[in-house]
Amino acid sequence: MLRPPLRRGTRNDVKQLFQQARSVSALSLFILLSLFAIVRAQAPSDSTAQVITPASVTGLTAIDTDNDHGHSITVKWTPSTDDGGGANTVLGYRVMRSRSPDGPFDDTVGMVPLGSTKYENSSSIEEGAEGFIPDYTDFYYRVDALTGDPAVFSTTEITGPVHSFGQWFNKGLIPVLFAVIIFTALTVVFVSAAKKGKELYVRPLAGIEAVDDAIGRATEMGRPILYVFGLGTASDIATIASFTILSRVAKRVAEYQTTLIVPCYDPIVMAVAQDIVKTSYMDAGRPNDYKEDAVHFITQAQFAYVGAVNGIMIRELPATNIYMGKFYAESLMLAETGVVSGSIQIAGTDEIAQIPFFVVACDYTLIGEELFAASAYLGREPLLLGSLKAQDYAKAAVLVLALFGILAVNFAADLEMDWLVGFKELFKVID
Amino acid sequence: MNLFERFMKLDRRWIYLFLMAVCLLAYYSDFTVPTIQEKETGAIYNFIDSLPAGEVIFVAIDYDPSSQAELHPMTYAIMEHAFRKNLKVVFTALSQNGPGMADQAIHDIADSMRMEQTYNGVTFPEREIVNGVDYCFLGYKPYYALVITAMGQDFRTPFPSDYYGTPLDSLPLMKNVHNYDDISILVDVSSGNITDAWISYGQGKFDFPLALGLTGVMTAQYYPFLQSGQVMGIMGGLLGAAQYEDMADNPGLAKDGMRVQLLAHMVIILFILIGNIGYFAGRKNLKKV
Amino acid sequence: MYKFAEHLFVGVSAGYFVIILWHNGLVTNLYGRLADGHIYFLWLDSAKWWYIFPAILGIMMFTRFSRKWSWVSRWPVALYIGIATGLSIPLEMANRVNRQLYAMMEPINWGGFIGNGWLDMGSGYSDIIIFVGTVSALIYFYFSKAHTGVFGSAAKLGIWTLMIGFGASFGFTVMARISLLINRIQFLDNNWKRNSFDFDNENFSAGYPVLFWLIILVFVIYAVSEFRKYLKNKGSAPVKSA
Amino acid sequence: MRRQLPFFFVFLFGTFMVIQYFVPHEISERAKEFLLDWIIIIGIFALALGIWSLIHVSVDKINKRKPNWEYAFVTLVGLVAMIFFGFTANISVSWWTYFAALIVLLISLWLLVQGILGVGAGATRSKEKFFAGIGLALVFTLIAIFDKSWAFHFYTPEGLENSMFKHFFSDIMVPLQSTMFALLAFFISSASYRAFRARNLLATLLLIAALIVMLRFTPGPWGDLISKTSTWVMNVPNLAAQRAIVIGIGLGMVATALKVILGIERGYMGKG
Repeated sequence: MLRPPLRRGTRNDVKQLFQQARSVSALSLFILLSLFAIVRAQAPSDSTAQVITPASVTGLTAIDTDNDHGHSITVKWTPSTDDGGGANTVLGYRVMRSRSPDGPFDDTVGMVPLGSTKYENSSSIEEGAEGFIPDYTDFYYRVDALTGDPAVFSTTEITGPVHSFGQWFNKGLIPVLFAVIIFTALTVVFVSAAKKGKELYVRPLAGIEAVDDAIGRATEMGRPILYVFGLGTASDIATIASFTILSRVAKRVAEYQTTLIVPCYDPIVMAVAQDIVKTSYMDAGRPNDYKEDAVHFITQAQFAYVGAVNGIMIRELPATNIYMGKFYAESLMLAETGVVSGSIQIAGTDEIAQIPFFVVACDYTLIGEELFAASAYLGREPLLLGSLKAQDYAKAAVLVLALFGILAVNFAADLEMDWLVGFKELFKVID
Repeated sequence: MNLFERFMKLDRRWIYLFLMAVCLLAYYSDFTVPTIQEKETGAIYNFIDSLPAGEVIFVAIDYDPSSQAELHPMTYAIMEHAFRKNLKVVFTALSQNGPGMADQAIHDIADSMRMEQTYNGVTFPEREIVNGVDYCFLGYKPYYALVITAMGQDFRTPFPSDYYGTPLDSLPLMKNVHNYDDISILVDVSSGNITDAWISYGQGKFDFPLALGLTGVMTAQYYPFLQSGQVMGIMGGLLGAAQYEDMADNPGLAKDGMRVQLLAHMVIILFILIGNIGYFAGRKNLKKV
Repeated sequence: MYKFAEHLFVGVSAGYFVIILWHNGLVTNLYGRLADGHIYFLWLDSAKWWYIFPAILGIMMFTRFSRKWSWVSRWPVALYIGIATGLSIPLEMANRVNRQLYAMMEPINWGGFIGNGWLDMGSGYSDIIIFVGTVSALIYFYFSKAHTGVFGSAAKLGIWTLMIGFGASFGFTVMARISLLINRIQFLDNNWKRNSFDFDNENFSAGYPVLFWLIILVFVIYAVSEFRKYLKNKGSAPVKSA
Repeated sequence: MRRQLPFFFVFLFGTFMVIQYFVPHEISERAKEFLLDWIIIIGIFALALGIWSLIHVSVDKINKRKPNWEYAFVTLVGLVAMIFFGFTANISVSWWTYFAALIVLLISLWLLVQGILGVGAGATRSKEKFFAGIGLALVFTLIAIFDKSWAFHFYTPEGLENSMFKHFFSDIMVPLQSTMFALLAFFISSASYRAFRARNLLATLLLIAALIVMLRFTPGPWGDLISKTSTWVMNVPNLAAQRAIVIGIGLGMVATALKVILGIERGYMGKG
């Protein structure tokens, strides 16, 4: 699970790659077409005597693609009768476009294999990008049914005019909108209930309770505490949850006057962590004990970072290692080295592939969601506990809906409850 | 201090050293790992093995260097088996970086064919495999779905000439080979979704025997096609390749890898067992006290 | 020597990312957008003048060095976190909750309930095990309810499912990790053959093998020294007898 | 005001991004792109803070002669050399100018950093060091401006093609990286040796599942059975476990993000 080394550049790279791919594919399309033509030229002449043009495509329509940013038109059709049946000669379809109904239709926008019934002619929103489709500009489309012989194809009636435009709401995301609204409402309700002083029960979590003991242990042994954020940046929610945990830990550390070491992978995480630790020391009334170098940056290369943190572990022999945040392949390296240096280890991550390694190698592991609950547990503030309650109710909703859904999917048709058959589709998210 | 307790306190560096030594030993040594022979791989081997000399098989090399470690051994095993049986091979590379892979494979196999070898008790003399006579590399074209359907009409439609620029008609091998009807089996060695196109556009429309060579992770997804009969055999990951090499009695890359894998796994399992025995023995001692 | 490699690695990689981010990030994403080939006064009349805002925000980060103005450096951090959290709410809801919920509602294969042979994953009972396992594992994650009674046994089933899953994926990863080792051995093997002795090879470069073998040497020496240290400690430390 | 404004920003931009997700229109697309550029640019500026921190820690180590202080030099040299090569074009003719330039740069930077850090610590002659550093850096810059062979390239990526830059990358970073990655095989073996003990029911389940999956490599009459079982374990109980964790994490993430946007959770600003 090597993390891609450069996250920040990727979006541009992808865009570039995409553009390259477009030009490459346009070029190869041209080559393919000319190859068809060459073969055609080389073909023995007797075959031309019995040219059978395939049945043409019917029911051609072109409309603006729904739920998008515009610059896209969807062409739909009913396949030719010779597609997989009849004379069985159709190999694929070619979508042609023109600015005017009289043609010329020389703009091949796409080719799709047999059996296809639609094609989405879309472009990026950048003007000047390859194949850019301006919004509110009329286009006309034609679809050709192709055979193995490039000169033998049948064309359709022309459809159009059609123009593309952007929408203001993506209907495919309605389930997500509902989920977000309901969850926000739940959170607000329980948080305000908690504000009014309603007692909320939370079950104990071993990993959280270990944090306090671990800090005490470090104080007794006179050894430092190592807090690792992993490879997350400040834009990962796991890291943001980890910030809150650090603020609780740092406060205790400041009270007990233990040393805290926080090696960072991301500079913004470092900046935020410095603020947190500084404030915690100030709140504990010991601003002079705060050392800026306690929270320091190492490097943004995965294995160099791991090497450096392992070096710290071996040299400083921390009493406790706390790993909270996003971890990749380095999880096991850190945890195993921590065992060598004889530390108590507490870990929590939302990276599913790495949870098994922490479970195996660490003393306590916060599995997935428990990491996000940890800040509320450590703070014991009613406001934060209120949102835990909201999380639980959301889980209950998921369970009930899933149970209902699986019953509907399996039995609604047999029980002739037609209104239930489509229940599952209510939850479908379409991008 | 009894033996178990000593094991319980074993320093991890001994484990590392032991594992490294075992891996190196396995890599450089020459023993063979017996593999179980699953029927999914056996079906492919038996089919190719039963073909008479001169028949044509088709190998689609649809993977990139990133999955080379798992899939290269399959290509090598099948192609070498085919050449030793005097079968002809036509192959394509429909993934973008596939041609490099195919090129490398054919060079290595040609080298290996220059040596006399004995497989399953039969000695094959050394011979030179010739482009255009023993094999034909069609090359790469984009739009794999279209290419696959077009090849159903004639291989010449998408590939008028081969990868090296020679027109197909001038190649002796391709004289009588026009489309899927003229090949005995198609083996798709793939790491991506091109497999789906071979199943639906290729096998689904033109109905030829289709065998798959897949990466370990993908294998489970394609078992339904095996049950429905669309696919006649599947090789899954390094394990599948090793099984094929075993059946062909031609230990190669996969068996090399398997030796290390097997011994490393054995070492780890052994350590786990020792750890547990030590743990239980220690607990028993505690109870006595 | 391990320390040497470790520190060198840190320095070189940090410098590497400075350069990469400068050339591929700052120049393309900021300078490239502002400067479209002309020189402007403070770029305020540039074609994309609004890109001056993130630049100002970036510079705000440096107010951390001043005691008086350090509160300003919280603004860019606040924006950063605001954008990141806002982005993730609907995205995670869609990908992790809605889609998984949709995937849970699968028809059960009643026809092939027993399945085909030993432990068939397409069988009906497997479908039921998946569903029950997911539900009970979700119940395990309940925070505001004590794990007692029926609820407790469901949670217990949940943690069992989780543990089996963890064990399986651990076991599966062993193969991938050993493959890495094999790759490494093969690579070293080939390099040894190709780069150390094959001076006629056109790819041979004088600098490469030296540096490369230096690094290998570092690791070997480290391993040996650690072993010596270990053996020494073993002799000196009092061995407890049973 | 000073304390409240950041939280208002978080709320404002957070809410905007949530709404943006549901609006596919071109304008919202462009706004998102612009805001994501902000994140990138802020991150790059912040890297300077990170590098400053790295230098600060290293120099501090050397000044105070902490254990292993010698190695801090290695880090600093690696860092400066890499940055230097990354901004200079490939000058294959005169290698010695390279190293001369690098050494001058190192010394001037060293004096500068010592000068700056020394002022705070009250060390002697820190001012002299500081000015000497500035002087050297000035000389260096002047030569760099007027001598073409030392030319810097800040706005064109010629430095990425610099052969020393490439060598450092491919001969130090890449091999170290892959060696570290390969070491995982050892870590996984020792972890399984130490941790897979049948201590209780949960540990036993973990152990058995891992053993079954690992045993699929071993040949024998049980091979077929084991390989089927391991496929089943991977695709049935493992799938259930993963799905539950994914849903849990999703809800946890959304809850945390909501708390941040609504200002309930303020730990990330040092208040908690």
